[in-house]
Amino acid sequence: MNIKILYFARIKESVNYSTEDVLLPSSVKTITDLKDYLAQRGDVWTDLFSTQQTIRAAINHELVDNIAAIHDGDEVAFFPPVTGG
Amino acid sequence: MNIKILYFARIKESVNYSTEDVLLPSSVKTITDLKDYLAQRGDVWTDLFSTQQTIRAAINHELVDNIAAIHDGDEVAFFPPVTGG
Amino acid sequence: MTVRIQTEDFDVAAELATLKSSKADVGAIVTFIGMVRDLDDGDIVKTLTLEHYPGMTEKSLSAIEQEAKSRWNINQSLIIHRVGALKPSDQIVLVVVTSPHRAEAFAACEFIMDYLKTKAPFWKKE
Amino acid sequence: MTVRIQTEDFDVAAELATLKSSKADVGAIVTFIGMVRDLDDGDIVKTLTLEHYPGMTEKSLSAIEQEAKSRWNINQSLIIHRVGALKPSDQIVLVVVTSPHRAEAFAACEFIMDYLKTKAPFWKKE
Repeated sequence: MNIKILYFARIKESVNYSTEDVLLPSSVKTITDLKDYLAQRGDVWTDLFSTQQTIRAAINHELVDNIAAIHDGDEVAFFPPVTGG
Repeated sequence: MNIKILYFARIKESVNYSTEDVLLPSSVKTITDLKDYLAQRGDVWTDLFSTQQTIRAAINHELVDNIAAIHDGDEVAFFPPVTGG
Repeated sequence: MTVRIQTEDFDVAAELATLKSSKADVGAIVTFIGMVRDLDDGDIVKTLTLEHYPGMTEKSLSAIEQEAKSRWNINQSLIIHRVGALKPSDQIVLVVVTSPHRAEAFAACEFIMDYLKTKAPFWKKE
Repeated sequence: MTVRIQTEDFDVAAELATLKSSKADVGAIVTFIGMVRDLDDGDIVKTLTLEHYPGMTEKSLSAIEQEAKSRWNINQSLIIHRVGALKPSDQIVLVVVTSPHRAEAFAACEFIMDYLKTKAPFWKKE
């Protein structure tokens, strides 16, 4: 399936871009799967997505946890804990 | 002893004045004693001070309860529950 | 730590500007404005009169502020309470608390209002 | 029920005046103003940049307001959050809640701030 991925704050700065369109293999079904998939890119990706770093995820503008399912056409965002206010 | 008594809000309106200087008999030692003393004046005084109506008291600008002791020269105030804000 | 009792209205923006001009490390400002609710049963707009106990009022409000300052880390506080004739939707009371932290500003401001409502010698007469 | 995300500063007095002009039976207005704390370690005054997730930000803040409205009896609410470059003592966020009752106004305003701090997609970068 095709999804769009957005990165924010220090995650954006680490991977060095803010958005990408990705064609995912059918084995990627959840946020956890997607993190594992991105971690395989090596270097900063591995550091960010395979460790126990706190990375929050949203699907279509809703905060979700790691077991959330991803569907074709979704907008998935990864970001550190929020610090507004 | 000599004290000054102040009345506020609906108590002031019932007794029809706001302040008086009173020479108390030595038997009046506490707020309860003073209420009983004032109740003996009859009419509205009895209605106000001998019933279970909620009347708050202050001595020298501090809220006190019925067992508080009164001393010569004190300013004692009687008023209904407060309703500011 | 300021307390004012006055018949005239207050200007929230001016009061906030004065508080903000301090050099303290303020992260949070919580403001409470109390207003006269609509007492209207029909077409007649009622007014109310606020009476107080001069001398005791200032003393009790200062005690409230001191108590709040002893409980929470607050930079500044301001209490303005009006007395005299008021009509529906008039401002009655302003409480402002500034603090480095929001939870303390909220707690102190609400504490001051609760305390004021139960301890400060004001009486409304419709 | 209003949410605004903006780079420019906000005018608390003007926002309060707009809210007060409503005909609702408001007895209490609780206002929270969040400000940039002094990040200064020495002589250099630091600035910070606030980034957000356009689209999700507005949606999450509206959801926060809806949740507050479902829990408490509130007349109106307003959330303004700034993004972009900010310096110490700049205003960051404004939350205003009006209600017939003070306890509900306090609870709803603090709830919105707590929720915003933990759920709304803003990030500060020094």
